[in-house]
Amino acid sequence: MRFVLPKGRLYQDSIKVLELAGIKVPKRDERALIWGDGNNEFLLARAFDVPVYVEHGIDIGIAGSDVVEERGSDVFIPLELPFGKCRLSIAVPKEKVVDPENMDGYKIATKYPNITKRYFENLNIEVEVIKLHGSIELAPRIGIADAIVDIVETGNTLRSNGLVEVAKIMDVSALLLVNRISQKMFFEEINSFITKIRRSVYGH
Amino acid sequence: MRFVLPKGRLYQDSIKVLELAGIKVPKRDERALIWGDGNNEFLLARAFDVPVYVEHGIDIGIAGSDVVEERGSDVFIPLELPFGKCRLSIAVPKEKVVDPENMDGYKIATKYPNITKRYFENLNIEVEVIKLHGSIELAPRIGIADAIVDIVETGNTLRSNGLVEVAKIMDVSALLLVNRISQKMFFEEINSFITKIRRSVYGH
Amino acid sequence: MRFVLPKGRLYQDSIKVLELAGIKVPKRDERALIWGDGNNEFLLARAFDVPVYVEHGIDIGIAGSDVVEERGSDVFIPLELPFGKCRLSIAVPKEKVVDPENMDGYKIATKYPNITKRYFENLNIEVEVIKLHGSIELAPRIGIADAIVDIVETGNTLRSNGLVEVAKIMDVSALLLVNRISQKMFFEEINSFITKIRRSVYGH
Amino acid sequence: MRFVLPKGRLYQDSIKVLELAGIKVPKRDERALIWGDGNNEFLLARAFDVPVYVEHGIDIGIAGSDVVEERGSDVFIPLELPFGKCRLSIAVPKEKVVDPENMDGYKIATKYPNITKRYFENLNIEVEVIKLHGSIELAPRIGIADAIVDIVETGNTLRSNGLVEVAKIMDVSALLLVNRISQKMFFEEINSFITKIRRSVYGH
Amino acid sequence: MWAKRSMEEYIKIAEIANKLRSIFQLWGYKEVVFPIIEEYSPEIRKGTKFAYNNLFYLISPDVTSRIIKQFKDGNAKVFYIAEVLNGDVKGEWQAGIEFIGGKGLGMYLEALSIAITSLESLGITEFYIDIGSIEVWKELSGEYWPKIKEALIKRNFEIIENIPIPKDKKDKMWELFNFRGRRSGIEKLDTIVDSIEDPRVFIDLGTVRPLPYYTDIIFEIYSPQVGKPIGGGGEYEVRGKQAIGFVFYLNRLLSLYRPKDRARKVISEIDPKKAYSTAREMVRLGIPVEVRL
Amino acid sequence: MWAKRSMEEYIKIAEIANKLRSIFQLWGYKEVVFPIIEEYSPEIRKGTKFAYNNLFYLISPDVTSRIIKQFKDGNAKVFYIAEVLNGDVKGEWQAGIEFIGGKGLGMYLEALSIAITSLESLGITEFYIDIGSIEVWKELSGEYWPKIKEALIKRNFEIIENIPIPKDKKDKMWELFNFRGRRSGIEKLDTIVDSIEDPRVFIDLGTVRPLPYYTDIIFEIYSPQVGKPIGGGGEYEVRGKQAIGFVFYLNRLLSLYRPKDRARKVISEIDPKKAYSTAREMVRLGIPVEVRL
Amino acid sequence: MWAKRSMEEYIKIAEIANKLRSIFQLWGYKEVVFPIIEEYSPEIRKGTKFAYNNLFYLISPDVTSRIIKQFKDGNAKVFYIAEVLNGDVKGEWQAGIEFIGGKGLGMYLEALSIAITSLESLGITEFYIDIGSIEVWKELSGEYWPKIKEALIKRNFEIIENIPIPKDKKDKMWELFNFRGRRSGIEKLDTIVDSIEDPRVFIDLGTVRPLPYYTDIIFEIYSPQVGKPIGGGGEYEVRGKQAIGFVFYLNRLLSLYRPKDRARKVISEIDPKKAYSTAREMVRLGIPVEVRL
Amino acid sequence: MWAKRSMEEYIKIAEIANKLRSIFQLWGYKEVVFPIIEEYSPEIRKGTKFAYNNLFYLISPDVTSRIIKQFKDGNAKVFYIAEVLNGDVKGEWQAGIEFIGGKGLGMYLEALSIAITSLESLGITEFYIDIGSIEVWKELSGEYWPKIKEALIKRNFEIIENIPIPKDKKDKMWELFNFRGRRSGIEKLDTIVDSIEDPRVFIDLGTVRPLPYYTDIIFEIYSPQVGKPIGGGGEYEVRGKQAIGFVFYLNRLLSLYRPKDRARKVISEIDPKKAYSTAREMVRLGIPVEVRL
Repeated sequence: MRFVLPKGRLYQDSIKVLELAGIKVPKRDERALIWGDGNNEFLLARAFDVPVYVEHGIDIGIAGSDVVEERGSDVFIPLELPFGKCRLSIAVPKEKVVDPENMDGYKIATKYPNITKRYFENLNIEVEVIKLHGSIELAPRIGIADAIVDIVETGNTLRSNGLVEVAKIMDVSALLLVNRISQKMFFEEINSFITKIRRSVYGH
Repeated sequence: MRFVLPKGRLYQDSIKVLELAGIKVPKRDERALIWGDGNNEFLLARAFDVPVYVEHGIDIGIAGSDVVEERGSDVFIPLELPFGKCRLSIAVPKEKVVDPENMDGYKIATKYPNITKRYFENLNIEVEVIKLHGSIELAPRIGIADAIVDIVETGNTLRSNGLVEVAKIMDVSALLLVNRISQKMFFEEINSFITKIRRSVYGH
Repeated sequence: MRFVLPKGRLYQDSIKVLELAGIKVPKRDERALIWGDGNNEFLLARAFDVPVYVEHGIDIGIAGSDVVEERGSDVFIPLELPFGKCRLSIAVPKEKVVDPENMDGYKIATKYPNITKRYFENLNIEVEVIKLHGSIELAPRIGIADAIVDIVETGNTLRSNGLVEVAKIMDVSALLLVNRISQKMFFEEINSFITKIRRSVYGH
Repeated sequence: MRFVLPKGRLYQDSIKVLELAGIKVPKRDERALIWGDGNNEFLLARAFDVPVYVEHGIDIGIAGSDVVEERGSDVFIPLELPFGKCRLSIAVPKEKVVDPENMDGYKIATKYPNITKRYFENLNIEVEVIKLHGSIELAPRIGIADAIVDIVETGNTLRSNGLVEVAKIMDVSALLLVNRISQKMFFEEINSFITKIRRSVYGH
Repeated sequence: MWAKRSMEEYIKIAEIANKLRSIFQLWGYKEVVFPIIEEYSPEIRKGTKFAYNNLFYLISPDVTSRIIKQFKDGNAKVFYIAEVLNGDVKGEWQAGIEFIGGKGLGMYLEALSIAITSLESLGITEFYIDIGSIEVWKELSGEYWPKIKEALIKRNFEIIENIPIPKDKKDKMWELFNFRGRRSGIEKLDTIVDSIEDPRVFIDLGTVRPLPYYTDIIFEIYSPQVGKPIGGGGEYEVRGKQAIGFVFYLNRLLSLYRPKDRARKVISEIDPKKAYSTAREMVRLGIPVEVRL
Repeated sequence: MWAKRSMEEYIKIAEIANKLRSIFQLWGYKEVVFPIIEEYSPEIRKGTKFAYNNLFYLISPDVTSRIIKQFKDGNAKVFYIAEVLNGDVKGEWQAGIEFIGGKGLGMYLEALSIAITSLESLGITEFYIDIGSIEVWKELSGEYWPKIKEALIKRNFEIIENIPIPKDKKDKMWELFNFRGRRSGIEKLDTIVDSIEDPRVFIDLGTVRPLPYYTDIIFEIYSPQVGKPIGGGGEYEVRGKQAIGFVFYLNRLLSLYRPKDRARKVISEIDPKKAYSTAREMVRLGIPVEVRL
Repeated sequence: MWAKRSMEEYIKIAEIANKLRSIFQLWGYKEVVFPIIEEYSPEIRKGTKFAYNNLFYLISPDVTSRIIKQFKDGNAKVFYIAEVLNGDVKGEWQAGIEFIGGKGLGMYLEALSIAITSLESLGITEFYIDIGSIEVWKELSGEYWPKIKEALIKRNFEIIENIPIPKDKKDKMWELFNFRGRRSGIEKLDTIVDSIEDPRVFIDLGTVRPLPYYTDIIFEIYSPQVGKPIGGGGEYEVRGKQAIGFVFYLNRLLSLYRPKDRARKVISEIDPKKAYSTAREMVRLGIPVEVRL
Repeated sequence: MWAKRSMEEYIKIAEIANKLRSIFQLWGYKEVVFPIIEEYSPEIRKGTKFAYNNLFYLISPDVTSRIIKQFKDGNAKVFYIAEVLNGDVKGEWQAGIEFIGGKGLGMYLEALSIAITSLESLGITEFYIDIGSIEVWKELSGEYWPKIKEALIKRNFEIIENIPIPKDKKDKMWELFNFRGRRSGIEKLDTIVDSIEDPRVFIDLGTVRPLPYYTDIIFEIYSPQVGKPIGGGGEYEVRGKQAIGFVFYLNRLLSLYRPKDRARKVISEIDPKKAYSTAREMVRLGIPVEVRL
């Protein structure tokens, strides 16, 4: 079976969860992006790319629900995983707190342009979305955006950049992703794998 | 003045070039993304975000021409810089070499979806572009794409992934970017800065 | 004041009605289409043109309601007149009696293409309307149409052409037509004229 | 064979021409619209309806080229006939002579709305066409139109209504019309009939 | 000067529009400009249908209904000048006002006063305003209101004649249908005509056409020289507020418009620098200029 | 008062439009209003494509190209205020002037003077006008003009760097590309800046963008507070006549606009008849009124 | 069974289409299906104009011109069955073949043979095919060809009558115009008629209409029971290759079509499992089945 | 031979379409062809929106919903092959059947049998059909059905995890969500799988996606070589009648299709007349021919 794991904050927990399900993840050579033992193959990818990999043929992956929602991939999601909890929120400089309903004409910096556009379209509010790839929280401070949409875990990053959360867009959690055709073709293995994770994680 | 510098392969050369122009870049605390002395402020950003920062108000930035083209930002570009040379190319697995004209129906993985779409539209060839954020070169190997569009420097990355270049889309170089309004408002400083770089770099 | 009177079956009755209202219609020279005394001017026109004349500036006219409906002119219609009674109907050869609902694909000959199209559009039935200028009742007999839409008075014309009425589209009567602006500009005269006709015709 | 002949100014000449071709037209009872001998059947129709009858199945008809053009029927026209010569022209009151190019915004009364619209569309001039069924020449005099498009033979009618011709739209002549399918199905008879007319009329 | 004569018309329409704009502003109305294309919505009237990117839109629909859709509360005095399309590629230039949240007689007088001063500003003095009332007809009609409304819309008494109502009622209707004058016995209408004190304002109960959204007072503005109304309006309701509005049809005003030119200061200085410096000063003071070098 | 905040914006845009309209009129320009929908023609720029009744049309295309298409001879001073669409359902409000048939320096000064007084009338004083020249570049470029034009349009000197031209020419170009000031040594430009005598007008040869239809002088108007130009224009040719035009982008002026209100006479009479009769008199005299019953 | 009678027509058109499809396939032609919407291009005929996302498109345009546009080299035998729109929302069902790269007589015979066997397969035997020639006319016409083509298109000899050509030429033309028969003296036409040996094929020089893209041989297929042609075609050229094609108008074939049903094996087994297992077997063998449980 | 490679694809799609057409006909289904453009109506799904002559239309919408709209009574076995658009200018080729008025098990077996024999006729044997049931989920869900339906549509159990339902119910759901096999304990499903007796048919309760119009049994057809379903369908209701339908996506079948050619009789006669006379005879007998002169 082929697994794709996300770089970054979910990586360690992802490996732990696989091992709970009896999948031995062999040690990765530094710099290796693909590694494996005879049985399974592992792939290390950007968190944002994981759902795309699974949709296009990698059997199993782990990614945050923020990323799954943003990329809109057609994958099978049998399980929420008990880590990577946070939320996707709108934040503004603390001196200029304003409701999303009153953000008409705002510039909003984010890594999540699709989710952000959809959110404001539903509110019938026109905003300009500025897609950035990192350090979103700096955008208002250096004056290139009025607000941001980003992941909030502890709120420390926001605070230290003088930002406050004004609205939550969605709760975020790590998810187990399964390729739709793989789920059918290797039903037994995949099902037993899922069941094991579930049991070890949820105790049932 | 405010400068935005790209993380990654262009960072060191960018600092060198600024210093040649007499801009003293103070030491950056690890983790600091914004730092400065009394005079100037510096910002460290993803390479892909630099043109966006400059377009939206940062006075000066340095970015690759690949990124400037991809993001299509309206900035003033007085100088090509003598580093960051490479090319943006199409590559395919070495067993399946094919001309771009015959890629009808291909899946193409890339960090540059805009450039890629434009390129194939001009050829009047329909392809499916899969936007990935990293490790593009793995995509054909693991079977989620037929070809890639990516930066090629030495060709080593391609080779070690069993890929060969089949067409060059554009030459890439680092560029100096200047915010259009800043160029007008602080014309003297910016012009003298540009001239200094040019002189030190090109000797005239 | 200027009056327009219809050639044909309504002419004599039209003159009578005017005279009842105290309008003396001077004798018309044979061939004269415009004649008058010092006071009033009279115009003789095709029945189908009368509403058009009144809409475009002739003060008063008399026409059948079939013609007013067909031409859709914006005129003031203070009175129905007690002559010219008949009906506008659909007729088919007596050997092929069929409801209008089942005339899908029929060719229909008529002098009234607008009314006919509107009628069948309301039924959501597609027909081909063949506009003829006269002798409509011959069209099915000589095979250029499947049905006709025409004026029916006694039914003799239909019968002698082997046709039977299958649906009435509207009742028809002569109408008094007044130009909208004239009605306002010469309100007194026109109102007294209308009142006189009404009184003499309806006794109140 | 079935013939359709036009009421009015072309009727007598039409009969003459048929007889020249050896077609005996039996005497018509007054009021009869369809009459015949054993061989042929004759139909008397409004001039404007003749091409429609021929298109929809009557074998042979005679009509003016003005009418054929106006109704745009798909018929076979083997011969121009040597009578019914006149022209279709634009006329205006003699005090207000103006070129068609300068009739922007004009109201134009006519029996030929299709030809009139097409003519002014080709000139790229916008006019309002008022369709009347008769006595077109009166329209400018009584003020419901600025100009007319009508048949001109001697020009007397125009003159006596104070109008002058300002442009000729087309030359008009009587035409022989043949149903397209009849021409094929009864080729021998029809061809010999046409040839006879041609010979007697043109002497060859 | 221009390839097509229509250009001169476009310039003249702009001139008329600007005269009306001035008058509307003097009366304290604020202009509102709407986007040309609006997402399709059944409550917006007119407009030419248009599909874009798999959504339905309307191109330049009726402005009154767009204002009504946007109105929330308070009161508003707005005006608009726009080409309104109605299912075609060619539209009709309209200039109209909407006064939402007024009350009683004053509201009617304001609308009529604006209409009168507007036309006068265009040099048009030979016009008439005919006022009608929907309520009067509605009361008299009872259950037959739909049929009778149709008769009023078609201005066709034949339709009323054929309704099975008592003769005396029909007679009363006939009287109304043919009434035009300055004293109708209907107090509301008489007071309006009396208060506006303009010999060009009449009561006309039979030819003033009720439109679906009007609630009572309606009026038509016309000129004997133009066969069709040059404007019209009426009373309606928005979110519980009384409102009145009217519209002028600019294309129809074209032939009636009598322009007067305003003098323009001509600067004929040899030195362009000086000439334009003087010109700028004068424009700043609101003086029309023309520089002739 | 309104359901969507955009309504307030629409009213404010109309206000800005009216201020500009006044200035354009003071300078002797006549407004022209075009139909919203125009038959498709390749010489008309922008507009949103639209098919109707099996013909191709453009919805609200660029106005300058429509004026040019209509121009025949003589000379013309016209202006327009319109929402211009560019392939989308949402457009951009533009107010622009076109002066066809002028000559030399006066023409440039007139356009710049109108621009300056226009912005001032909106309460905007912190703005800059940068002037460039296409001819200067064209002369220097020779056969490489297409490539160099591309560089200027993208404001990207890298493109020039990669053209095989002599080093000294490239140096000269680099100098031009980075020049901004008030004396360029190019006589035509220097005279303009000198004559307009406004400290906000500069020569800028590298960032002012040439558009395909401009022939020489081009200019951009911007404000440090708005990241994008608030207007711009240039010189062009129509049927052998020299012409100049420019446009303001009203949506971008919104945040800079500082309105000043004009006093309004309040009539608070108890009798509506008297009140409106007085109000009509005042409007006839051009005095803004408000009736409060 | 269906809410609108048109559904039965849609089913019948599909039936006719399938009969024609079989014949075309028997003759070795391959079907091609085109996308419904095609980017606008002036060389594609017909289609209903459509704007999407600021580009111009055609909805279901003429298929022959689409095939020609795609043809590069070699030769091709293709057919199509499609609703073709022509500027309206309702189109016309067409079934046609194109044979590109054939040669001489065989090409004409193949097209006519396909047409004849096609109609016969629909149970239609009372039809005629009239063949004309453009070359014959062109040669005779000389410089007057455009005018004479117009006359042929309108089938109106009056137009020829008014051209200033010698009387004997006019007489010759008149003869051609009125010729219909089986031996014309024009060798090419006579050989075709002779070789096809079908009493329903004629030469008709006056009523067969030349279309702009046809180069010489043209033909019309009609039935005395339908007032308009039921099909037609002709010879043309693509990238230097000779080609021929024709089309049937399915809506016009509707009234002439005489269907014959094919027997169907009925499986009436109580056990559904067995029934459907048998049915599947039979379908695999190509036997029409119906399961009645 | 063709300028663009897509032409070869169009020919191959037609070939696939014709193979499916044959199978559908063998099963007794009648083809229906719909007009490309249909007046807009909210009950018609998909299609690309289009405005014409101030009316709203849909270009090539979903066929099932068009059939349903037309169905009145009785029962119907129809099929269609069409490019279906979905808000874009490019659509998807679909071939589908609708069986209205069937009953019980036979209906399911018929649909599955047609699907199986269809794919086999294309040379595709490596495919799977997964069957699901909406009823099973609906019953278990109670008031949470909308939320749970969303979870099934997104195939995302996380959504279910976050609903406040008892743990045992959630466990049961989890079991269903992850069930795939041939015996589910749900009688209806087990009987179908048992009766169809094909090793490629499975029960899958978690990944088969419910669509709004399906009432119970739904199925997806896929191949391990194609990442997306190659077809699918389900049970629905029309005017009180039980119905079932499914669709194949022809573009996705392209890469799986294994064509087999049928032999063609070649006629190589020197005399064209004789050759074509023989060819016509053979076509009349249903024998594929090719004339080589």
